[in-house]
Amino acid sequence: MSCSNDQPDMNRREFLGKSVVAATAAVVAPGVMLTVANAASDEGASSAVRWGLLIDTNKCADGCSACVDACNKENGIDLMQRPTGQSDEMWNAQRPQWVRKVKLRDKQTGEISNLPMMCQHCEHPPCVDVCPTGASFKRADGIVMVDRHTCIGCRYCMMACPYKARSFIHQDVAEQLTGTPRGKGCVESCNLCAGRIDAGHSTTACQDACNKDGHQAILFGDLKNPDSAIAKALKAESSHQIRADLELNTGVRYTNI
Amino acid sequence: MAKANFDVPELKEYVDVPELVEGTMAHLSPFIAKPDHNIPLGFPGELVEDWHDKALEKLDDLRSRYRSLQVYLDACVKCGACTDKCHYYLSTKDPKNMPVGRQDLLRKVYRRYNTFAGKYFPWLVGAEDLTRETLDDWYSYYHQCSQCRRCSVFCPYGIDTAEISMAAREILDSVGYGQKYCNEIIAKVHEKGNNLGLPGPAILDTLEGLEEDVEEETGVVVKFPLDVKGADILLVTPSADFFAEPHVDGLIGYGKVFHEAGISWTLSTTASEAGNFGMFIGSYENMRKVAMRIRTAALELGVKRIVFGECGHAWRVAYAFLNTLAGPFDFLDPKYPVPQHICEFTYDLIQQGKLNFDKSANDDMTLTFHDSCNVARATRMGDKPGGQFDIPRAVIKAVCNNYVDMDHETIGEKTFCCGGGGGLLTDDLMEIRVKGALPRMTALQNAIKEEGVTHMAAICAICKSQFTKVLPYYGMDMDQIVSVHQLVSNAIILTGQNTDEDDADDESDGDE
Amino acid sequence: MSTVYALLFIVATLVLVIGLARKIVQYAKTPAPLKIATTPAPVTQAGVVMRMFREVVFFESLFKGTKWTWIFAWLFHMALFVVLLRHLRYFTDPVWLPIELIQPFGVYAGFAMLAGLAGLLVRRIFVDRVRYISAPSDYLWLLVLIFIGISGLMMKFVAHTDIVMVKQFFTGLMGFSIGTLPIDFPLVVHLTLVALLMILFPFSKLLHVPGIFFSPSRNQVDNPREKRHLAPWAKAMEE
Amino acid sequence: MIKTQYRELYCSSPRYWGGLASLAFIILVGLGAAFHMEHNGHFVTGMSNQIVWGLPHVFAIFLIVAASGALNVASIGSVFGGPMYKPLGRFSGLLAIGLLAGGLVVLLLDLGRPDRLIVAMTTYNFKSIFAWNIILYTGFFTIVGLYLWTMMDRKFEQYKRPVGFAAFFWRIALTTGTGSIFGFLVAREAYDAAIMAPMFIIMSFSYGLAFFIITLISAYWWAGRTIGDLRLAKLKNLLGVFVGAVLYFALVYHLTNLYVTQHHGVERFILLDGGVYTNMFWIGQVLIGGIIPLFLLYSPAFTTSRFAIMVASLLVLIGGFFQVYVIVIGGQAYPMNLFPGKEVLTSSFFDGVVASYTPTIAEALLGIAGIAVSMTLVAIGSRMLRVLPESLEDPADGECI
Amino acid sequence: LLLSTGAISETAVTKGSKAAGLDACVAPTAVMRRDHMDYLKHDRDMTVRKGVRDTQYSLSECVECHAEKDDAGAYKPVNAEGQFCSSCHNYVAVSLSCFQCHRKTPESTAGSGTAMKQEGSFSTDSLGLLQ
Ligand code: HEC
Ligand code: HEC
Ligand code: HEC
Ligand code: HEM
Ligand code: HEM
Ligand code: SF4
Ligand code: SF4
Ligand code: SF4
Ligand code: SF4
Ligand code: SF4
Ligand code: SF4
Repeated sequence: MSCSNDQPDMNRREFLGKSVVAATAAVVAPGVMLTVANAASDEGASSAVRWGLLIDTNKCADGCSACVDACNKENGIDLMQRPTGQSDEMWNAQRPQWVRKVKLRDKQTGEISNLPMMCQHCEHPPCVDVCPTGASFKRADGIVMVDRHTCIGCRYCMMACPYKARSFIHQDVAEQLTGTPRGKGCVESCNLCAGRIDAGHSTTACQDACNKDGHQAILFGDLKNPDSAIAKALKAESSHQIRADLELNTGVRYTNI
Repeated sequence: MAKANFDVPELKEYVDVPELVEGTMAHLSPFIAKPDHNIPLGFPGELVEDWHDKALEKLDDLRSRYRSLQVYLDACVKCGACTDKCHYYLSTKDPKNMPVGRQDLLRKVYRRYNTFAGKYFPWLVGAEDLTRETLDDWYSYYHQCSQCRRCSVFCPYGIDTAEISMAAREILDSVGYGQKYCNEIIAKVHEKGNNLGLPGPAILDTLEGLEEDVEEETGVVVKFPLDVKGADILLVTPSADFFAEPHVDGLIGYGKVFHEAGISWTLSTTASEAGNFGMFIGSYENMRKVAMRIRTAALELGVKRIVFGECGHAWRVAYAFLNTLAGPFDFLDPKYPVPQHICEFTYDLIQQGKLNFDKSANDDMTLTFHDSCNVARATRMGDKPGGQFDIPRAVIKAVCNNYVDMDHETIGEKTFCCGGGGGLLTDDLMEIRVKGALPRMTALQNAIKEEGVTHMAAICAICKSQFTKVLPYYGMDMDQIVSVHQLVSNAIILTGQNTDEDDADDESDGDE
Repeated sequence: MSTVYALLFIVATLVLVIGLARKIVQYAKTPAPLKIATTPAPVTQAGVVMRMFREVVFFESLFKGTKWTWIFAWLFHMALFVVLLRHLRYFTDPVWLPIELIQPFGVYAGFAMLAGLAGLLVRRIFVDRVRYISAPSDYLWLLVLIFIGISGLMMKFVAHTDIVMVKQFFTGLMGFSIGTLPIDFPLVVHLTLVALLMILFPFSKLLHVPGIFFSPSRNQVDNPREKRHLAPWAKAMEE
Repeated sequence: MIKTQYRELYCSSPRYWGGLASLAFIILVGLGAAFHMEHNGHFVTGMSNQIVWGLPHVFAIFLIVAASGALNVASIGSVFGGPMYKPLGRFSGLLAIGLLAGGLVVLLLDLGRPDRLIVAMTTYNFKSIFAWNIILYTGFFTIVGLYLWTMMDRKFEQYKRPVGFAAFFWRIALTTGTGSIFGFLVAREAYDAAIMAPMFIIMSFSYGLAFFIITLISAYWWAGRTIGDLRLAKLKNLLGVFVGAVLYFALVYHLTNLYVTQHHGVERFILLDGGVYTNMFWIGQVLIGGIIPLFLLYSPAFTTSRFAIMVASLLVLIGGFFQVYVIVIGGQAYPMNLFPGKEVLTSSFFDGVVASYTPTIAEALLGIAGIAVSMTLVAIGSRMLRVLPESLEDPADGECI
Repeated sequence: LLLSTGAISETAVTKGSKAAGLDACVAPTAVMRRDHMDYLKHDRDMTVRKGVRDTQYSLSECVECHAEKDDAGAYKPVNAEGQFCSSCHNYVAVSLSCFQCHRKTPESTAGSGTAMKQEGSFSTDSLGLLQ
């Protein structure tokens, strides 16, 4: 299940994508970035980059759920009200979860590991392949998301996703954040904080939260840029794709499982 | 076999809708009525000078009197649903024999003189002046319509070309351009009481002959009364029943049924004709006059019920119009419908178990039934819609063992005309009669081939006469057409009938 | 321009309403002297209502007659019906709930209507029998409707017009005040043809609409033996 | 040879309208249920992020599969030239259309956003087997419609065979497509099998024929027409063969799965300790849907019993329903193994546990309404069109073997 | 007699909204009235599919500019009865399903409920200002 060998080839891209410049700029000068970010965003998602996450399960703390909470907040998922009359059990089974915390024990060694599971942003995403309307799609920069304007709510992508990364919205959503529209009848999942990234941020909400709690388990970055922190980290140690047997070349990698 | 001076269509397995060929039947029109045919009917003796204006006047008059005409002239959208429904079109390919083509002959004139668009933009809506050619076209093609109403079944608005034909014929009559056959006959009815002009004594003679025949055959005295006052039932039957085969066998059947029912009945000299050709020429006045004879006869004879014999258009006038034309019939027994069809009468008796039959008497035949168009599409029998299809079949099935229907597309409300209705039953129109029978002949031939049918029964004098003439043209025998009550007559076992007739009664069960 | 259209529509409406009313009165007044229902026919009034309903809603007779024509004709008429219902939104304020609910279907109906019309046109051109009975006006009607449909769909999908203004214009007109109409080419075409349609309606074969309800072979009860049926002019003969 | 006379299905009005009215009622209730589901959102159903396809999908897939099978009789008649089946071809086409429409209605109304039907019809992702299915379904309507037309209109008779062939291949493609919806779900162990597509084909034969037999007998009973024993016996024997084949395929399917070590878990789940799914498999699919019908069909005790044929067909349908249920729901309930060699201790997303699913009444009502839609279409269609022979009396001579 | 000129539609722009103080929309009014749906749709696809965030016709900006504040200073949803979007959409019965998913009011910077303005967290406000 080790797959350091199928990591994206990072050496060919020597130049820096415009948006990366912009992203850097955004980090450097958050206060005055607007026009710059604007220029960056003008280009939209670029295939010169491929966004991904590296998660160090060793660092992921037992009992922590900061990333999950941050994601919920970032995307306004926590604004959702539990519908009246719904049982706890059903609420748990039906509420959307873009990222979830999983605690594992190795059957042989008994070793415990923790990790957050979100959409793995597969390079060959089955969810995209099966989606009848093409609502599930992969952006040029490798982010897989659902265009909820064309999603018909057939849930075939949920059937196809090997990671159970997607959630169906089972109820009316009364309130949303401006940046993350969401509503009944469509399927959604982690979009690697696309809005933030497009606006020039260089971290995801979950990463920020994890860092803030001092765990540093999540690292976001451009897999194609050999100089990025994530690429370096991937080079440095062997990482895993979950269910590597399916050869989906995920954009989310795990170390130390 | 009759020799034709025209091509008799060949019978194929199916009648395919032909590509149209214009003018194939333009040459055919019936003999023109002479003054002595016209004048008794109240029409000008011959074509009047100012026929153009008179015709338009008459059209206006009719439009104001007949909602059907007015609506039908306006409403047609030229959808074409009726185009392939007329047997005359199917067999002649002449587009003016398509129902809508036929209507348009009149409609284009209506549009030209009576509608805004036609007055100012005639080319746009296909409006045309009334010319002598148009008038001749009317004469030709409105006399190639048997008023069978088949087109009306399929028209989304129920546009009934028969209504238009009738109106057109009335217009023609009103300008003195009538058809000899119809007008001559109507004149005869007015004068003698029946279409054939049979005088009373001749009828009496025939009836006596029939009594003898029946007695000879069965040993039972069955009366065929004429002008008997105080009888329960007045039977009105087409005059063909008095002499021609197979009609007369039907009359014998009626007599036997009445005899068995034990109800007194009578015919009438003055009302010795069920047919009413007034309908064919669309003349309400003539139709009314012909119908009134029946009322008068019924009153004179003091009957309680009126029963009609087997005839299609006669039954239409009787069923649908008699009450209107000659009613009200409140002097008759209200327990029975006025008038009643002989099939209804027989059927009721069969239902009550009052008649005994030896079905095997008809075993030499495999039968099918021709729904006569006027019965099928303009009348009813019994109290349920569609009874006109079920009741005659029920009667036939009660009296014979072998019965099959023809192709379902050609029976019931979709039945094909025999080709001789609507006042076309005249030798001068033999060409259209023979051709028009094609769809019916095709269906019959298929039934003969596939189901071993030998005979076709009908309940219409015109159908029977027409088929007798036309069957030979198609290589069949003229006696393959039979009356329904002929079958009844064959099978009925009269009370006291001598049983040594022949061996057929071995298995007959109910001859007490 | 707006004024021209305002006047045009006032005239068109008057012509349509008065013309149709006159025709209906004529039909209603003309007696039907004889019972000529095409049998088998219903024997009760309720049965006649059912029969008429089937004719008007399902085109039953046409279905029996010619399946192809039925498919296209029915498609066209049902679609037309939905489109017209959808159009009520330009004339009612507030828009009635059912009309609001059918809005999305109206667009499909627009396409269905065109498909039906195209089918009818093709049949009119290619079936020799139908070609024979067709006058220029028969083609024209189809074309007028096709162009109304095309221009309508153009407004929906190609070059939008200001619908709010259209509605203000027409609701205004209903209160006899003349507003402004957005002058967009498809709208101008659409409205011109519609006005034409309205003006010609009472003088054309579109009289099949009232006609079907007055057709004696369809609207009569089959009860001549039970009930005497007598026209006034026929009654006069009896005296 | 005596020509077959087709005739619209006429039966006494109260019976017909009564039947239609009750169907309409069922449909109305189902629509109400669908509205309830759409209006509130799917939270009112038993479906969840774990069991994403619930009872409506079971109904829909069942009907769609049966639809293509219902066409079988027509195919045997005009493609393979089975004279005994020829007169039944039209009805078989009508039934196929009806069943498919019923299935699709359910599928559509179970979408998260049925209002976006137009999106589904206009934007396709051609990589998706589901998108292909949409094309296959619409194509099926068209082709079977044409096929019906060629069967009913003499003028187009010459196209009957080619169109019949096209319909035949189309419907094989359609069932393959439906089966592949699952076959493509590589991630889910229960579905990851090449045999899924052929198994669906044979399932379709069996359910389709069962539906056919039931509707045919009911229609003839309704209208008081007669069906000959010989004909029924043929249909019955055919059904027996199909039922046997379905059992056989199920066996092969599970055996091959057992061969792949990875799939042992799910096999164990279905066959041994899956609780309700195991019961459904053994009692529902195998016993009710297989063994008992086989017994009823082949036991000499019931050779000519129509009742037995009806019951057998009904059981085949019930068993088939369970079979689809086990495939669809059972397959989802069994957890995906994301972390081989590890055991999931906690997860808020039900990783590693068998998902539970309790269907709600609304879902069932929607599904039943789908069947009612099918039956309504068939009832109306056979009343309006000449699809049913006037009589299905056995031919007098033994010409039809 | 009929020539009384009907009232030419007054603007749909509502008083308490930001737009009330401006004199032009992101495109000329006549154009906006006719074509805003196409623009929105086009830019929607640009944003969602291509990641282009600074489109001219951004729905969040429409809301930003056209939402009306009530006396208390809280925004009214743009799709509420009588509010900007609905005023037309209800009038001509055009569905406005966008707001099933999209936020109907600008995210109030000072507001409480949707505390988004957090250290390090990406604020959607920045989205709103991109133009
Ligand atoms: C900069 C602020 C601003 C933004 C952003 C904005 N609008 Fe406007 N909008 C206006 C103003 C100001 C008017 C009034 C123009 C006038 O009075 O002619 C207006 C008018 C309109 C009108 C015409 C209404 C009428 O009847 O007068 C429409 C429709 C409209 N906007 C839609 C939109 C849509 C859709 C968006 C989002 C793409 C949008 N607007 C974004 C300021 C804005
Ligand atoms: C089912 C939910 C849903 C519905 C309904 C919906 N949207 Fe969206 N919309 C979204 C999502 C999700 C995004 C993506 C936001 C992102 O990627 O940052 C989005 C983004 C957009 C954007 C780009 C972002 C922006 O604010 O400019 C536009 C424009 C847009 N939608 C317009 C519309 C319009 C117009 C409608 C109504 C016809 C609509 N949407 C209906 C979910 C929805
Ligand atoms: C001036 C009136 C007016 C205003 C204000 C207005 N709209 Fe519209 N809008 C319309 C009309 C009219 C249509 C329908 C066009 C058609 O159907 O061809 C429409 C259509 C739409 C559509 C396409 C809907 C569909 O189902 O096809 C969207 C999305 C939309 N508007 C969004 C908005 C938003 C968001 C606002 C508020 C910011 C808004 N509109 C304000 C008049 C308006
Ligand atoms: C009560 C309502 C209506 C009924 C029952 C009805 C019925 C029919 C039928 C049965 C046909 C014949 C089939 C055909 O060829 O299309 C027809 C044709 C037609 N109808 Fe109607 N109709 C109705 C209303 C309308 C209206 C409101 C219009 C126009 C605005 C219209 C326009 C037409 C046209 C143009 C045709 C001729 C089609 C052709 O050229 O083939 N109809 N109608
Ligand atoms: C005064 C009368 C009418 C007015 C004001 C009118 C106006 C309009 C407008 C504004 C549209 C564009 C709809 C949009 O963009 O969403 C439209 C569309 C359309 N119109 Fe009309 N129209 C009228 C009469 C008719 C009539 C009589 C017909 C049919 C015979 C018709 C057929 C259509 C069709 C088919 C469409 C396209 C589909 C649709 O949007 O519903 N219209 N019409
Ligand atoms: S925030 Fe970091 S440590 Fe906490 S659960 Fe998430 S990944 Fe693990
Ligand atoms: S993890 Fe699932 S949802 Fe995400 S890209 Fe892969 S298949 Fe799609
Ligand atoms: S639910 Fe939406 S995104 Fe998923 S497959 Fe269906 S249409 Fe595509
Ligand atoms: S990347 Fe963003 S969307 Fe994805 S899990 Fe993290 S916070 Fe949620
Ligand atoms: S009434 Fe009969 S004969 Fe006359 S046009 Fe119609 S179908 Fe032809
Ligand atoms: S069916 Fe009726 S409407 Fe159609 S063309 Fe014939 S007469 Fe005219």
